[in-house]
Amino acid sequence: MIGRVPAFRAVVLVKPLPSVLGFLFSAWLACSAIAAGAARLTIAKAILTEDDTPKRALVAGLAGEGDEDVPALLAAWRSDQLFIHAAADGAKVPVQLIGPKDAAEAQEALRVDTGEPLRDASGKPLRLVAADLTAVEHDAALRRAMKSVLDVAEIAARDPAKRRQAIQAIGFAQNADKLPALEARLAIEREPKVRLALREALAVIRLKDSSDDAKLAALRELRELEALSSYDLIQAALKNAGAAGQKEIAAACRATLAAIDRHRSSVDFFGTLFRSASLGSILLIVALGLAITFGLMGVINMAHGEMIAVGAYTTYLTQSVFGGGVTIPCFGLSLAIPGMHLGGWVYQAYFLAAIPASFLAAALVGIGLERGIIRFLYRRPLESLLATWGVSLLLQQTFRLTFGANNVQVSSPAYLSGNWTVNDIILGWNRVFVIGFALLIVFGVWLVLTRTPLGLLIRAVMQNRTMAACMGVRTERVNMLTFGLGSGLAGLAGAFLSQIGNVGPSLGQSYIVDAFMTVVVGGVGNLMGTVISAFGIGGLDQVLQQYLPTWAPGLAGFPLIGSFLQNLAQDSSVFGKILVLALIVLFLQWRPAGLFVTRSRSLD
Amino acid sequence: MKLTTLLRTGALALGTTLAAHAAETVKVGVLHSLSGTMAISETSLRDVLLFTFDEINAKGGVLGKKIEPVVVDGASNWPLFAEKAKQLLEQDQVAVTFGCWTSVSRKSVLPVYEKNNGLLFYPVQYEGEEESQNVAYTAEAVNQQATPAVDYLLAQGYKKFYLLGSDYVYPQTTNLVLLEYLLSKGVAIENIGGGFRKDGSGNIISAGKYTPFGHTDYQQIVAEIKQFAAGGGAAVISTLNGDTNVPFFKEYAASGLSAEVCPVVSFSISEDEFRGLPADKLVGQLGCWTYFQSINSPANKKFVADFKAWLAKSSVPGVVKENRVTCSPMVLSYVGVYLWKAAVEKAGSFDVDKVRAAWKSGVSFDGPAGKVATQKNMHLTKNVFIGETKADGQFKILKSFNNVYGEPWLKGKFKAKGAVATNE
Amino acid sequence: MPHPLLSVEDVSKTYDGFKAISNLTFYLYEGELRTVIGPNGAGKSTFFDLITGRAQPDKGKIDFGSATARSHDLTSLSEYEINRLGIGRKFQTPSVYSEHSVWENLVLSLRGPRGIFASLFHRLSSTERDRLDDLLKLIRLDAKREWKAGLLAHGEKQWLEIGMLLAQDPKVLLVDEPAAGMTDEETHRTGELLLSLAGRHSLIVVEHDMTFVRQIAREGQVTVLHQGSVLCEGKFDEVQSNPKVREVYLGRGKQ
Amino acid sequence: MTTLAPPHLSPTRRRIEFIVVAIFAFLALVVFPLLNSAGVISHFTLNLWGKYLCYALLAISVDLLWGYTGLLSLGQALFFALGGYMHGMYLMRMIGDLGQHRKPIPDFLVFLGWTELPDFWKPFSNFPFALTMAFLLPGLIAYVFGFLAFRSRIKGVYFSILTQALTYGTSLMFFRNNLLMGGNNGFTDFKFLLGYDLLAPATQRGLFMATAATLLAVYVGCRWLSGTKFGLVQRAIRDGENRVLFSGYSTPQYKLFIFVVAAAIAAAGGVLYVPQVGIINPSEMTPDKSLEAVVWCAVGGRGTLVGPILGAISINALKSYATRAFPDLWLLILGGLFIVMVLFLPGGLVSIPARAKAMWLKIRPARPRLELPTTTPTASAAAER
Repeated sequence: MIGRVPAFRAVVLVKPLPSVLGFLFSAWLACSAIAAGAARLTIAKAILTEDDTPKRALVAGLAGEGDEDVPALLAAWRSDQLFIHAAADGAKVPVQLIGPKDAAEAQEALRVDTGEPLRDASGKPLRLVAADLTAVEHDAALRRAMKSVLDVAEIAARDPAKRRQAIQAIGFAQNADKLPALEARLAIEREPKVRLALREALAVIRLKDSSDDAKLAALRELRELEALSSYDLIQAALKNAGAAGQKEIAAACRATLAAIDRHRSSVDFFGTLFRSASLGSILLIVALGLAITFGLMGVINMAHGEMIAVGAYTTYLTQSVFGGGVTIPCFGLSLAIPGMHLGGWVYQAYFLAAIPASFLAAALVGIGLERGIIRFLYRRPLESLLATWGVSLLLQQTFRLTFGANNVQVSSPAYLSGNWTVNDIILGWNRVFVIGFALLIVFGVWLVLTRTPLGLLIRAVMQNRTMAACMGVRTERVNMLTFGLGSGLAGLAGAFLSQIGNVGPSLGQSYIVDAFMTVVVGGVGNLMGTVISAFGIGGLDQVLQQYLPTWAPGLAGFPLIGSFLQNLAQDSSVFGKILVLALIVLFLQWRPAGLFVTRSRSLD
Repeated sequence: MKLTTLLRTGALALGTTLAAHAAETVKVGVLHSLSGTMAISETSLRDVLLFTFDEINAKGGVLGKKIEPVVVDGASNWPLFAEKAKQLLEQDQVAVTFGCWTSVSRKSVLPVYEKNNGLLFYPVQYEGEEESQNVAYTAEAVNQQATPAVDYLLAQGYKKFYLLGSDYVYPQTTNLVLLEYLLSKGVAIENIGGGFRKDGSGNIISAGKYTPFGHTDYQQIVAEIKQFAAGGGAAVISTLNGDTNVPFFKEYAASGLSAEVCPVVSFSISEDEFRGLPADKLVGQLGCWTYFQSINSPANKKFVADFKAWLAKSSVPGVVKENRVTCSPMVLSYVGVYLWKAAVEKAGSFDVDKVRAAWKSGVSFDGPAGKVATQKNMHLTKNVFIGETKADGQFKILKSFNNVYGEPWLKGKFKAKGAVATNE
Repeated sequence: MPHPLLSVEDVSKTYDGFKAISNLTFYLYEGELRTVIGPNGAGKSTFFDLITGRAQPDKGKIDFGSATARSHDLTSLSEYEINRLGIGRKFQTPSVYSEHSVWENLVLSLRGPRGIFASLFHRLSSTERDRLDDLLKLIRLDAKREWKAGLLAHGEKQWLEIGMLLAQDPKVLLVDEPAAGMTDEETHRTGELLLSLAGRHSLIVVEHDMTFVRQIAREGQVTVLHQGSVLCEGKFDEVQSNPKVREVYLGRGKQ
Repeated sequence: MTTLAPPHLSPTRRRIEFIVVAIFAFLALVVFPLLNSAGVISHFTLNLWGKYLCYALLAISVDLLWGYTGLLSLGQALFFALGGYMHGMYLMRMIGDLGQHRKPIPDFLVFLGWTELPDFWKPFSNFPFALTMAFLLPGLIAYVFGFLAFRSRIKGVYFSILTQALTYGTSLMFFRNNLLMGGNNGFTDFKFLLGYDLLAPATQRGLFMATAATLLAVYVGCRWLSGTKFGLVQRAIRDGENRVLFSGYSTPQYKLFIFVVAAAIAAAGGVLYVPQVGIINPSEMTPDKSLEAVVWCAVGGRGTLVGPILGAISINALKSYATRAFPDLWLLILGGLFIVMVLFLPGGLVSIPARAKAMWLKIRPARPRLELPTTTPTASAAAER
């Protein structure tokens, strides 16, 4: 339905123009309209066809049908609303169930072949129960066939993203029959991105054209478009041209491929930049809390990772409370947490509520930890490492017994799913959000530390606990609040990580080493250093991941350990990490106390 | 306090002679990780095993003896697995052990079982290339999971395959087998993504992209897949291990890839792992197992209902009662116990050699996924199903292959087609 | 003019923008006892840090060596190398090994090879024992030789550290506020000890206590540091009457 | 910072320690093996204790650095595992063609498509070579890393975190299958050691005795070391590195030396560990394992030589027991125990007698006490700081 209205509007728009194209298009539409009534019959026949291949052929044949029932029926098919009703006489009748369910769960049934209500022998409309019927099967290949049918309708869809997808799908199919429809659309399309997609699709289809000139023109077009997605098809064209000895075309193919390669390397470059920023911001949010508890307070908090997990689990609980509630095992007690059964955007807003909630939850756990254990260990920092490691084991097993050993499901709200694609570079919204928020949190922490009375007290106590105490500062309280702040920040990190990775009992373990490295490289006790080191390490890691495989052969020339390095470089995701660790050790040679040194003149 | 525990453990470990155990019970070991990284998957197997024992005991046990489970925690620590296996065999003298998930845990206990002539039932899909006389492999062999899935994808018209896995022996071996298999089916080598590593003489020794356990950053790999799939007709074959699937699929969805653009067939995501995954992002992705909870048969419905009823009244500490599902490794544990029972009863003895002989002579069991039958090579013949994921965390079964023979030795079995395959 | 044993020439050192030492020039001659005074933050500790290799100057040179011996550039050497050349340092706050006994503290400091294998297979010779016994008597800790150093009183720790310094038998002794925390009697005795060392050793003593300074600077020169450079140098009386010194240092002391 | 260790023992304590150690040495070297061959002690138990003793070696290596030199290394498990890996390579070669694939090269190489042995594997068929490498490689890594770290004066927490990064990075490397060191599965299924059947009780008994003897030798060596002037310097570095530096000792060299020695001790533990447990894989070198070893040391009592041994044995015995008795709750028990120990018994298990004595003296009606500072319970020194 959606697809049809603008399509007609398009016709209206085009008609007054003395354009051949417009005429062609309306003629094409008219042609398909003749076949209108047949569409339902075709679908019904397809449903009843047992064999996969003819079934797919029947469905594919629907392409270009103007019948407005086609998209609706295919959509119903894909979403399991079509069923097979075995009539009393044994005949199988495909039906569509529509309308609300009554008390007996029954719904109104429409015959697929006619669109009329299904009637029993006496002519009375039948109501059927979905659970009693066999749903009409569909597999991935069939769905793709349906999709290509729907794509034609969707090239006029209201949503530009949908239009684009549909157009690309048509292009890949390289079916010359679709050219008129695409050309007509190109004449009226305003959205630049969709126009690009249209030009690409047209060019790709024309690669199959029998005329050499058309092929060359198409290649020129693709070269100008730097179309990544056509790469394989151009390669195929190159192969064909090579086989047929068409040197000119082969050369054009090669030139186009080279242009696309160049474009690809620039996409890789900018993509790497973005990914660096994204990884950096993740390192930053996991390390920021630690920069306070470890950097400022000197507590080696091995349970920092578990504070992150507390935040992530809080996000999970918040989501559940906004949704349908949840029952957690909680040491075998089966604790039921009621839900508010919200829907729509209110439910989607759960994440906004989860942000402060996870901060608070982790801060409270942190304060408990500080009061219960850490305050006895300020004079013994290395022992705080051991005690907090004990806490970390304890918390992990507690998570397991409270929420179950499995990971829990945290879904992303709509505003954090999806991406922007700028010039083929993918910018995931969740990533963009994390980058933005990381910077915001850093700014917030900076404000707290420099612009509030609490910040002043924190800095005073951290610089000289005894002195501050003598000056009448309630150091106990400040310690407690500082640790709470650091833990709360870890909780925030947990909320964000839930959008990117696992939420499970060992969540924290994956980040703890990285977090410590980030703080150490940045220079203990310096927030700015942490920020720079987070982005530095993130960038280094991504750059190495991206480019190591290309450098691998070069590494082989390294004396003695060359082949070993080359072997390593092939697993770039691991080697990048190892290399970063090695570089950090070397970096500390140069700056033993990290990027920013907090100098003190006192003797150890 | 500390001292007394120490003395107690010391005394225990020093090994006072074992009291003869009661004649009415038979001790059965359960060796899974209940803590550490693998607890995520293995605790469910412990649960289903305890359920199965209760079910069998309620019907009179095995050869008139009640099963007495000895549950130990391998703690995702492989030397500890070996130690616990020794403890089960040498101290508790269990008749049989059900356990292990990872290949490394199996490899770690294998010498212990071979030395003590014990019997281990291993329930989780694995890489094959092994055939111990002391292990009953109820697990899926590669040809009961990976190759049928590829057959299905080829039939659906996919032309390009990206191989992605966690870096351990199961994905590595599976991908090498798949590489040979794909080449034998005429897929061109340039249409197999993920990269290859060659040895000095140019033989491919590793195919596909690998990430370490616990890897969290899939940005780069997904960008690569996106480019790989840009031309359409591509599928990802994933042997990523449970935990890393979440960041992978979140990244996958965020980059705009979906099952319709480029489906992912995963061999390590069952219904149980699905509980921790963002289901809405996975709709339409594929799975291949020898059991799905959605199998529409009375036997399966009864199994699921009985298991849930058992969970509801269970008082075993650490058993999670909420949102439970059943999955292939669980069912393979379940049928494992029944096959052992059948073999014991056929042999008329708990003696390992006799039980093994009974197994080899062929026993079968009608389980939730249909009939499973033992083979001479210690593996099972069973039905294979391909399904696609739904938003409710279940699989919709798309295709099934009946009575697939479990073949552990697959490498080098498939020969590449001589002709150079071209793009059609 | 004899050749200086230690020459510090035009040395500067900056910490985070703060000029701790600026264009300092200073010479120490063999057998001399030099007293250095100066208000807080005048750069006395940094001065010692630069000589002992704890900090490197931003510019300038520090040379060590007599007319006869080879001269060494101290700026490129590390602490232990400088110490091995014969420059010993006593810290402002007593720095002894608190978990070791008094005896062990001295054993560790005793002059001798410092290498790993030397210390693995080291056995005290009878001359070394005798020397340690003498030292213990000198610093009056003979009766407490088995005591853990951490349990000593503050003044005793100061003495122990002086003893450790003497055990090293260095050419130059850098002594930072030796009298802090001592009774008047102990202070006096310390002064006597330092005076007795002059001649055989060269000493630089940093001190605040003016009575003490007066005692030890009877004959030697006094250097006044201010804002990282030498304000003036001379006999105690001259310095004391210098108006600039009175203004920056003694003047403040009267407040 | 770390001061709880008694720097030297009083004659009575020295005598008590000597007697205790002698008794245990006699038990481990003579009595247990005899009882085992007589069937009184099961092979399982003996094997288990063999494993504990290997862990004790690891704990001593941690203590030598932490308790005696003030260097908290969170990377000792790396050296332990590397020692194990090098020995494991030899053991893998000794499997011959008895592996699952019946090929003359290790199974995992067959998996990976190798048809012949990679070059670097070849010399490992030779036991002396493998044994040399088992000490050389960890020693070399310790030397290079230590050289860099100590030269640039990385100390305290920085040192701990860097060693953690070192072991983490190396474990990532070993998890890779393409390193050709068995990947995640590591090495397993060993069959022969120097021609003896590894799984035979007599071989295992021999390994147990070898472990006990090594532990005894390491103990005696460390006891000697702590009595030399080197030992004095070592502890002086722990208590005041600057003073040592200004006394003319090159502390970087001293630290480097002890770091390499500790790596070798850990490696010895690994060498003996692998044939006894039958597997070595990269999870043995993850940061967690090193932390565990530190905890054994802390629980037993650091800065003493008996402490780490006691800690390693007791924690692991508790773990063996609890993973069987409370499979769900043992982590809670263990985690709680660490916290309680750190908070309330910082001197570890070995400080219990002294504490009990102090308590007893308090309860007992006052009696004039002799001023004996050297034997004052070390807690007083701790309280001072």
